[in-house]
Amino acid sequence: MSSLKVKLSFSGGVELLFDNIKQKSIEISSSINPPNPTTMKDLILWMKDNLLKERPELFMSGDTVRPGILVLINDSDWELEGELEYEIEDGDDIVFISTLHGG
Amino acid sequence: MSSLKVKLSFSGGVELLFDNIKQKSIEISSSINPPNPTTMKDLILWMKDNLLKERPELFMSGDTVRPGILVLINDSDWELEGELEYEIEDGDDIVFISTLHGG
Amino acid sequence: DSPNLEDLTLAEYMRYGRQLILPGFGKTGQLKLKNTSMLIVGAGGLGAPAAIYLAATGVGKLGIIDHDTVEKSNLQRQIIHNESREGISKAQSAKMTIEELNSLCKCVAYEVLLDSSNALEIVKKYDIVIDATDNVATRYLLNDVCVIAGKPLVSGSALRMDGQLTVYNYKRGPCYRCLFPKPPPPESILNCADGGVLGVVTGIIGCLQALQAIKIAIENDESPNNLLIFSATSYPLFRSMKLRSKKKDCGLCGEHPFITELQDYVQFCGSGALDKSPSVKLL
Amino acid sequence: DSPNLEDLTLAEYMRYGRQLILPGFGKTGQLKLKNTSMLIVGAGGLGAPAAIYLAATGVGKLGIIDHDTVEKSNLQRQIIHNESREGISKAQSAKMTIEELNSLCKCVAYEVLLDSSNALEIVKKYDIVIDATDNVATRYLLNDVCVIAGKPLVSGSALRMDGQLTVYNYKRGPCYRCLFPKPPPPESILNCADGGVLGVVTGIIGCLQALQAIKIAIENDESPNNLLIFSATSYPLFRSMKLRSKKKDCGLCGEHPFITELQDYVQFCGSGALDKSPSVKLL
Ligand SMILES: [Zn+2]
Ligand SMILES: [Zn+2]
Repeated sequence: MSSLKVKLSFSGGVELLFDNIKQKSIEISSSINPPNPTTMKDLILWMKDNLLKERPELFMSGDTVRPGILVLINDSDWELEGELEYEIEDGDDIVFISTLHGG
Repeated sequence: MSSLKVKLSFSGGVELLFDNIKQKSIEISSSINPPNPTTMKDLILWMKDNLLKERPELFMSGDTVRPGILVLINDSDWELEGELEYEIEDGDDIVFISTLHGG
Repeated sequence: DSPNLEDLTLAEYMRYGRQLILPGFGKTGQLKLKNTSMLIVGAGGLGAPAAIYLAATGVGKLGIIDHDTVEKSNLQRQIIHNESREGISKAQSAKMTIEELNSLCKCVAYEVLLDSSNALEIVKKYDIVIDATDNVATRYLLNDVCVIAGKPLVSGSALRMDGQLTVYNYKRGPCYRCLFPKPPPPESILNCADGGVLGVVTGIIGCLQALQAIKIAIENDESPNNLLIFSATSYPLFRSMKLRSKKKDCGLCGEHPFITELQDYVQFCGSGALDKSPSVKLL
Repeated sequence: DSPNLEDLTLAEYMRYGRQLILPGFGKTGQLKLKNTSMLIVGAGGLGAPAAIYLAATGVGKLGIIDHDTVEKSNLQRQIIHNESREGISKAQSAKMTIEELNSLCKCVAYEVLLDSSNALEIVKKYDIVIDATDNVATRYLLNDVCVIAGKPLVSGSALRMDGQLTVYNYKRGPCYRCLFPKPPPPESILNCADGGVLGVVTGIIGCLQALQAIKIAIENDESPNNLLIFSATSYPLFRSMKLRSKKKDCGLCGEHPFITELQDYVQFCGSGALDKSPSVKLL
């Protein structure tokens, strides 16, 4: 099984759940659940188990991200890419951004 | 001989010399001067002969761009990439930008 | 009071000369601005530069809503006010600055808290709405009222060193509910009073809101639906992200909407415009 | 007159509260701002928002240079002035607005045309210089004086719908001559009076200049040397371009400099600060 390099970015406050780190490069298996290719759903669970430092309910809700967090894959809204079903590719640039409300 | 796809962008006023077009995708030979690979120097001359609509002295000076125009190759200053000697690659994103002075 | 659709006055030719000679703007653009009305909700960090630049550039009518009064601690970023305005209404203070800058701009100050009872009546009088508020309940309210009244919503936000900018309900683009059908948990929300904000970050986002409103008014916006993300401490400073189109199953703007009137947004969000300090403030 | 390096006053704690609670800023950052002096060259479209936000955020001392007087046609973008200031010095008008906004900021107005005879004497009194000018001769002058005096130069420019932002002579980064050893041909240069400019574009770039100056003052800038390019009509709106380091063979800041004093910049560039309309204006 090969591994995938993925660049994760956290913005708008989500970084506070991940040790206040704004960018992190990770390597994950190309098939976290063999024989299926690794999807966004797998990645989010992997992040919860391996990276999350603070209260998981502020990152996840059910098997997806909580309301108010938007996921962007290679500079596009994940809704355009298949959301949880999107199959991660080597070199992907994935942003988790929390909406801001201040002014 | 193969061809190279290159994305050209013009900004800061340089676009006025190129029919007021801000972005243009071109295809050029991978070896404009066989057997040598196509370089930035070849590309600039090719642009002068094939794309330039207005007074060439406002784009070129000698065999390079005129003072006040900066060239950027894939989001980097061309000085970091070898300037005129840089060998064009398929998919390159090249920006010609004129410095602005207004305020 | 009725705007002259036909031509610019001599005073306008003199004042807006730098825009009249501008390719892609010119007299056509200037006349469109003159005949466009915009509503700025919030005369705080975002609303201040947005209102100033929209008035300066020649928007014919500006409405400004804010129920709050000017405090010294606002002046670190709310640059439409000044020390002499302490204690007076932010909406009135903003109107004073705008009238000093450009007496040709008709400015209406609303000293009210925008809520479900008054929002539709005010919003329907304007062509473009600028969300310069600071709380999630008012953001849902403004989204819903703009979809119901058919107005584009130029939404900005800023917190700490970060900012975001999106246009909702414009062309085929999404509304706020297409992206966020459910509100975030109240304990995940931080406001400027509790999270802090670098003043000039609101300046940058507020100016960009003014720009987007101008582009809509002069019908010069060919960009895809997008979210602009700013972070003062990142490189690059800005990233543009392509957003989904309007969602067919959006409860508000979709094909079979079930949200057809304004609701109780404080209850919906679990927090409101008047909550100055949520009890939990992790995010 | 001597700034208190030790602590903030109660008035400062109250006013700057939103920044004092800001991670990565806090009291340390606020004290650094208080003890930093900045010189803004030009109280026009770029200088207006830069001066306003720098004063609001708590910079201890601001110098503002402009030899010009306020005209109505400036008010489309130069939002530090207003209608009542018509005919008075732009430097004085800017100082008035700043003192109304933040009386804690010490503001010095210079009603002079910056040139080789006075530039070094003024610049050496400040820690950071902001180039908010509108002509190429003054840009070379400011670059040279900043290298000679050892000051970082936050350079912004705006024309039509476009803007650019760079920090010169900072850390290992280039100076303006490293990038542009020779001036552009005079007939290629367009200014705002002839090319036009959308007012809010100068607002966006001026705010970003204020941000970069703040980041230098609080020593929070880890970005590579870069040029930020803005275009109101492009998607994305912003692009960041990595720039070369300081050039070893730069005549001004290189290893063997041969430009060691200020020169005649009007002659060097073939045009000067007082040329309002170049005869040829293609670019
Ligand atoms: Zn919707
Ligand atoms: Zn140099």
